[in-house]
Amino acid sequence: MIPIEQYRTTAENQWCPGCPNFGIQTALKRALGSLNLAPHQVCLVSGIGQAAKTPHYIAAHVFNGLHGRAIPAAIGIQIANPDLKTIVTSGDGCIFGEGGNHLLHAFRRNPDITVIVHDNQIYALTKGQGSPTTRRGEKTRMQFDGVAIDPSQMLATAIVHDCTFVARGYAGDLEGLTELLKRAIEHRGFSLIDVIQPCITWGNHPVAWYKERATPIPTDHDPTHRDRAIALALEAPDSFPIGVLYEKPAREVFGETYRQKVGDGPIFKLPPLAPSIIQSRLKAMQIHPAPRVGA
Amino acid sequence: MIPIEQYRTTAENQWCPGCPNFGIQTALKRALGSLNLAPHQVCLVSGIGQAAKTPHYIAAHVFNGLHGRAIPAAIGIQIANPDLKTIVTSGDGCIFGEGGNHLLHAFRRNPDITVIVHDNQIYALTKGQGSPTTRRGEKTRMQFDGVAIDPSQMLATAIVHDCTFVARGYAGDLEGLTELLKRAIEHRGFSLIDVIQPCITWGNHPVAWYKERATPIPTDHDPTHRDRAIALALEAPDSFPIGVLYEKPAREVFGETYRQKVGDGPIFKLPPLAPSIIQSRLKAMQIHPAPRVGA
Amino acid sequence: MKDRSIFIVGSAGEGIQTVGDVVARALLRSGVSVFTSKEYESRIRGGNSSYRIRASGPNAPRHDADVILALNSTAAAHYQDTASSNCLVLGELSPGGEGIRVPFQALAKEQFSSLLYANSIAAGCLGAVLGISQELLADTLCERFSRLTEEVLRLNVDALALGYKHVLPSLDASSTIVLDSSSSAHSFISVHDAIALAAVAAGCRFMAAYPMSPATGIMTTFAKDPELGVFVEQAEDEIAAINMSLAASAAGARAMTATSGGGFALMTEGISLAGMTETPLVVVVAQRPGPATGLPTRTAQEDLNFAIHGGHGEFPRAVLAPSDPKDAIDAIYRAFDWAERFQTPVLVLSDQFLADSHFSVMDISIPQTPVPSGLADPSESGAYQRYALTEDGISPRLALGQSEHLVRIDSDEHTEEGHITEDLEFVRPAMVEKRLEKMRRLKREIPPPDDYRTDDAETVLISWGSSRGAVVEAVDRLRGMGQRVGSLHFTTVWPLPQLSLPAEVKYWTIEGNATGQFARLLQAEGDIQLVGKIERYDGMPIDAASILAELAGDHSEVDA
Amino acid sequence: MKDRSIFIVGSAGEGIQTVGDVVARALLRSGVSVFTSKEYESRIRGGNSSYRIRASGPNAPRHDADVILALNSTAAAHYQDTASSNCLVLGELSPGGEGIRVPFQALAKEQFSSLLYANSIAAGCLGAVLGISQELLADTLCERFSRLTEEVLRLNVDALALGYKHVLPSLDASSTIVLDSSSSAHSFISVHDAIALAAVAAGCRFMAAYPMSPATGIMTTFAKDPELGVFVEQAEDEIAAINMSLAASAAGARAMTATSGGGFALMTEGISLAGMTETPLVVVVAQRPGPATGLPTRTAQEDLNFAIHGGHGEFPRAVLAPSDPKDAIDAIYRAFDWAERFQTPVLVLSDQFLADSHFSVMDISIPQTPVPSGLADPSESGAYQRYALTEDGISPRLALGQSEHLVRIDSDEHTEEGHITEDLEFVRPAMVEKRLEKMRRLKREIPPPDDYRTDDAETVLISWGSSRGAVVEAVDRLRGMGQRVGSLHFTTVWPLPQLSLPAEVKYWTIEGNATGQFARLLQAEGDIQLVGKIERYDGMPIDAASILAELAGDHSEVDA
Ligand SMILES: Cc1ncc(C[n+]2csc(CCOP(=O)(O)OP(=O)(O)O)c2C)c(N)n1
Ligand SMILES: Cc1ncc(C[n+]2csc(CCOP(=O)(O)OP(=O)(O)O)c2C)c(N)n1
Ligand code: SF4
Ligand code: SF4
Ligand SMILES: [Mg+2]
Ligand SMILES: [Mg+2]
Repeated sequence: MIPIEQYRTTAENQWCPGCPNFGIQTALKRALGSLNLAPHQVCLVSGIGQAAKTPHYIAAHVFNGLHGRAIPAAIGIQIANPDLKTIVTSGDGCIFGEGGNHLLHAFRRNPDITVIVHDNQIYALTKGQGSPTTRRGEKTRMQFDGVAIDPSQMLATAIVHDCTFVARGYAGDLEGLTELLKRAIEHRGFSLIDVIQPCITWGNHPVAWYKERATPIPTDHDPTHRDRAIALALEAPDSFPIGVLYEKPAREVFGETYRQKVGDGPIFKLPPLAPSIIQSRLKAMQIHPAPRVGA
Repeated sequence: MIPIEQYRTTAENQWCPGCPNFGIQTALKRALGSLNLAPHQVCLVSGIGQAAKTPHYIAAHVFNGLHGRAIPAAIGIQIANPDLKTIVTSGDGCIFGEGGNHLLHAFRRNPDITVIVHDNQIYALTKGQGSPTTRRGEKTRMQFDGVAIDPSQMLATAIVHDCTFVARGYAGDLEGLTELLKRAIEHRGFSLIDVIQPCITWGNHPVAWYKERATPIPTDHDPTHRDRAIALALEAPDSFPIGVLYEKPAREVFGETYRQKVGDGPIFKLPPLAPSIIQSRLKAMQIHPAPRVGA
Repeated sequence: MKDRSIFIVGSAGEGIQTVGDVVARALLRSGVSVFTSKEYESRIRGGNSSYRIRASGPNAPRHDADVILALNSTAAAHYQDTASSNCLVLGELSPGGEGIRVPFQALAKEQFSSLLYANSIAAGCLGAVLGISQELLADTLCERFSRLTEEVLRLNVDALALGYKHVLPSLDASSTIVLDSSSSAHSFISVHDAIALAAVAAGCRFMAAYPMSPATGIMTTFAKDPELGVFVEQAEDEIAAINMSLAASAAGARAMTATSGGGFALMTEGISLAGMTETPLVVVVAQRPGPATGLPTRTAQEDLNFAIHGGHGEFPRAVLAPSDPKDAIDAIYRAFDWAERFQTPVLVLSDQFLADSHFSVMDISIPQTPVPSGLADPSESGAYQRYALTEDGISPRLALGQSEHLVRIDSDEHTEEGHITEDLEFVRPAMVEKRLEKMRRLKREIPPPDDYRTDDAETVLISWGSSRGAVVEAVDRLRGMGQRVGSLHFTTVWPLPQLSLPAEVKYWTIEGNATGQFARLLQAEGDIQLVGKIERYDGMPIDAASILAELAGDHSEVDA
Repeated sequence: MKDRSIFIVGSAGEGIQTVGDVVARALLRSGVSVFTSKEYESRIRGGNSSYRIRASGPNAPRHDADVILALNSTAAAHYQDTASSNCLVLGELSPGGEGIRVPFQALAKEQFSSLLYANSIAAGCLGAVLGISQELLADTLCERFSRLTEEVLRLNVDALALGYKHVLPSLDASSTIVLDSSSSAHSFISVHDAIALAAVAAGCRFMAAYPMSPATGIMTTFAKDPELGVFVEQAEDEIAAINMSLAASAAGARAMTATSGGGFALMTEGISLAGMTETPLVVVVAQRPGPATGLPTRTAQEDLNFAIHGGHGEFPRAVLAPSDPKDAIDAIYRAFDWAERFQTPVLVLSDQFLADSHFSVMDISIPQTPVPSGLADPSESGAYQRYALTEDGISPRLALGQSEHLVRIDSDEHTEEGHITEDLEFVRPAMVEKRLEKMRRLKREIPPPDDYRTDDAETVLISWGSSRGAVVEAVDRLRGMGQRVGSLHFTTVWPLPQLSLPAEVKYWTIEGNATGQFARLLQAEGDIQLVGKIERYDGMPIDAASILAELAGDHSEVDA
């Protein structure tokens, strides 16, 4: 149990005062603390957006890359250094919008990373355009007559891809979210957790609206039941059942075969390749003239 | 009923002799013919790959763009000219791999286009790498020890996004495929049809293997039943239930609101904007000095 | 007195924009020309930001302030270094700071029981200092807040009066500012406003784009105003944006897209596609400092080379970099015209400074008719071939679905008909030459750079894009000091026109990057000896003072 | 006799590769040096393609053939224009074509009841013509087909013998070819083989890439040979590929990726990210003719400008363009070394010609030790700052997770610690200058171009990348004709070294594009007067004959 003060950084926070992102930040610190993950054992990865600033506010290794590209970056890091707990923490626009293809293919790979989506249903940093999770009909600072297309359903998509940990959290529920994050981080393999995070600046609804709709998943829900999990997932964006929607025992994670071959641990610690391997490949390309017999 | 000879083009076909792509090509010509869609009423759109050459072999307007980008191109065309029947015909790598994000967001928009995926479970044109639909474990010319990750499940993903026409066809079943294509093309809104198309050059299985597994969906299947449709979709890549998996009545298609406002038909036929509109906006920016009263 | 620089400083979300808008408009309504610009951090609330008004001066930025109105004391402290000598500071002063202290928040709370009125108090104070009549101020405020209830409006007018009255007694002759004014009407317009309106007037009907500062405003203008008749779609990413726009153009809808450097990077494959398919497409690249995410809300001129060379393979393109709203209208018309006629992508470079600045301009106008259509008459085509080889490289263009003629658009090297080809002997070289011939012809249409007071100039400042205002101001000031200085300004930055520059002149380049991209371009394209390069890369726009300092050999302003 | 050009022509999937490989290897085993190249269409079966063997000549392409072996008559007709005078054509002749007719397919069917043996018959024929012993041929064939059953192998050897015997009687003194040979061992290696092996030797451990011709082979080499220890992942797109590779590098795994122009377009945002985050990354860009999809299986040098300028914002980078396997090994070592030391992206330009050509080279070697690690010793860092400002611009680099020191990598403009900054006064300019200082230092390490016979040269041919072999051959041939010609060849194409070129010499540039990209680069960077530019853009590699023709004022070879 590491006290959360140890995750403090010197970066000046740039969020709006009172933003529920602070709740996610605290819950994540608490989850890391109670999992005894020291800052240097963790790598936080993000893209660009308000949510994507999170890694600057929690002491850990940081890879704050390009908008939409947090997931491939996290996969690269996890392969290069499997000893790190690699956690993506970025926005709904970043992960479901610009980065949608990477999420889709991450389901297939099952890398041992956790993806936390700060789902405020808006592009906040760019000042209030609709995001892939904005409800149809909601007015934004780009969709003035209301968003005219349906929201993405990436939790249901995760489930049909048999992603082994799919959950929804609520930024205002510190206790519950901390627990969910702990489970997601502990889960071996890919874990996706969509955290409903009301935006108090650009959002169309007061926090209370979200709070009302962020109700716990009934305790009798069987998280191995695909159809029910999908049905729960698809309740969004009208309501947000909170908890683990879908969970399956861990299966082979991405990169395992490689590690079995070359050795476990960070790649930079591997011994250099035996020069004989290269030399043998070069040699195989060498052709020695045979005595000529003549035509 | 237009005879299929009218869809002949002068382009030299570049497919391998005997490739099931020919079956898709014939079925599509037949479907167009029996829908009485003359060549100039149709726009075929593709990316890059073997399948993506299809538009060159069927008389129609052609937009053969970039690898992975057929869907946004088709959407642009459909908006610019809603009178055209816009049909994407491209490969599994193109649409599910490089272009995955566009498919994902096309579900949300529900544009009135048809997407035909030539699903040969391989990157054929680049000589045999695994595609997003290659079965786990299959050996390819890139995955020498077998593909180590799970296949994409884009039909199930379409269904959770409530895509209103989701079907699977088989390239070897000319009759059936023609019918499916007709239904897909006639469907108002986004229609997705994944056509199992054995690759006789790079594929890991003989055509017979596919044929065996490409069995019709039981006639009692209710295509409005989401869970059953998902279950059918997820049978792939072990077996390929053929037919309409999911179908819902048409709902608002992409661009409808715009057309209601500016007028129907191709945008290039719209009258030019009244200059007064621009002038009034300019005028609103003009500020006339008021008589000064002094401080 | 002339040329006053007024900074309204505060934190994001606090209301500098409101105060600034009311005051700037009131100034305009009192006949004073104003130029406003903004600088702010990449966040939604907090931090330090400023709204800058330059009154009765040129349309160019100043980095020092004659008046600072601070909405909070942190901002007052943050901006205190920008104060010119004799600067009047008012508002929430920094601890120990000098000036006229007006506790906006306390006053608002006291008098109106709500912090919401602090901004109107501030606007009143500033208006008084600037000698704007209280009536005019109140009027402008009511106009700007027309959506508010009458009751709330009245309270705001009271707050404004309170501010006005509060500050009056502290003003003496030296602190009151009298500004030049005239009775001519000005348009108060930004370059992005001008780009959006000109695009619509030029015939633009389609824009798919992905939000990215500082380009987003163009799409927002279209989305907010459906009467403009532009189909706008927020794409899932920049790749979708350019492919949708390009294909819509191929199907006959005049199209554009807009983005910033990082989004443009993702679009470069599409730029190349426009080149290969010979599809007209206008792409606005609103620059900000890079690399990568860089400084999202700041300004730069760093993407010149990338705009010129972004995209694989070789194909014709033009790159235009307007400097002000009038120039932007011209550039956008030219961009759509070239795109239509040469059937190729045309890029328009702007930047955050241009996006967020409002210019006072007289006699601005936008042509009443769209750019002529580049579409051919289908009845004239016999057997139609989209890529028919012609002498000038330009094939009659039909849109997809325009007529019964089948149009085949292909990203591969293609035959005249638009089918994939492997003919290396005739077709490939012919198609390469066709595309390059278009570039040759385009090059003949490149206008010469803008000449300003170069006749007898011994020193010529060479600039491109957004820095024109600052450069012209620098020239004027140097002329005022008796120096023979002129400037050459480029709005078309690619291809460059044939230049024949007198050799005996001292040339300086001035640009918003650290590697002298335009300087290098000039050297590659022509014979020019530069005596120096002035480069600014701190995220702020180039201003006349820093040019003067650099020319005087004092590098402190620029390198700092 | 020396220098024979042999084309094995047929359609895709028909086996020219098998026939070519067997014959080329048998030649090598008989002591003859060979250079092979391939040209083929973008399809899997059918069309026309050739496997070209140049025996006992230089490692450079020839566009004419002294022997054409045709596997089918369409191909025979397609390639008949490539025949040199005295060319021997054999195999399935075109209707009315002259030569030695060998009905491979009919013979195979007749004698072996299977078309599968046609290729071995063809190999036998060609071997006989080239004077290779039948035994050696059979041996080579067995080696190459070691996976086949003994029975099938025996039948193939019989087929080869049949071909050999079949053609012997038709050969007279003039049609048999005697080739120079030596007893030294040659390595038979392609530039992409060399790139892959050198990368592994240099320490590369990670590659994510997306298949794209002509770059795919590099990834395939890693994937096929897990003992090389490279983690290989076929990404979902090029954007994922570069972001995975870059982040893996940031976490301490030496990484590279490879693609072609269109994929590189999608990677340019990531290139900029590598520049901003100061992450080592090697990116191979294997060029093909563009724009857009262009000619996927052909060659070009069209992406020079794009490689130099691709990516928004300003940051250090180097671009290397090797010309042959040895050069490639050097270039890859240099690329990884620079990437590690300057913590920035380094690009390596190759092309289809290099990817598909095998060179005979003697004494090729790859260093036994990897490029030194650029990672700092964590025990030396006090309070660690990833972007610490230092005199040389290079901050001690720790990998993510290397130690207890927290490493913060940020795409925004950042503080020394790696946090987002809005400090425009000090931090931003300092970070810009830090990055540019690295470029300045990198520039000091740029080696001069390769000088070949320039001492007394009146004419100097300037080339870069894959055209070196052809240029050297051209120089030698011109020297043979008594002309004083030399060449300057650039493997490092960005940044360019400081050049001081004698003014009285006549300079020509030679490159595989239509706009003279390198010529323009030279002009931007230095003072050089070119007398002419030789540009080839038909999708085929530059060869000596076309250079000679251009120099002689005969443009037919190049412009055709
Ligand atoms: C390639 C690219 N495109 C666009 C942007 C501009 N951009 C920055 S953040 C953002 C959206 C952020 O939305 P989200 O990910 O939901 O984060 P939030 O701000 O809502 O927390 C966009 C579009 C960018 N930085 N890079
Ligand atoms: C941006 C980009 N990346 C990669 C490629 C190379 N490429 C061409 S086709 C193809 C895969 C084709 O697979 P698929 O779409 O399944 O079509 P198939 O050939 O199997 O019919 C790839 C990777 C490309 N043309 N463009
Ligand atoms: S804009 Fe919204 S999401 Fe961003 S910090 Fe403010 S409240 Fe939070
Ligand atoms: S490679 Fe496969 S998919 Fe392509 S044409 Fe040949 S058989 Fe068909
Ligand atoms: Mg968001
Ligand atoms: Mg495929």
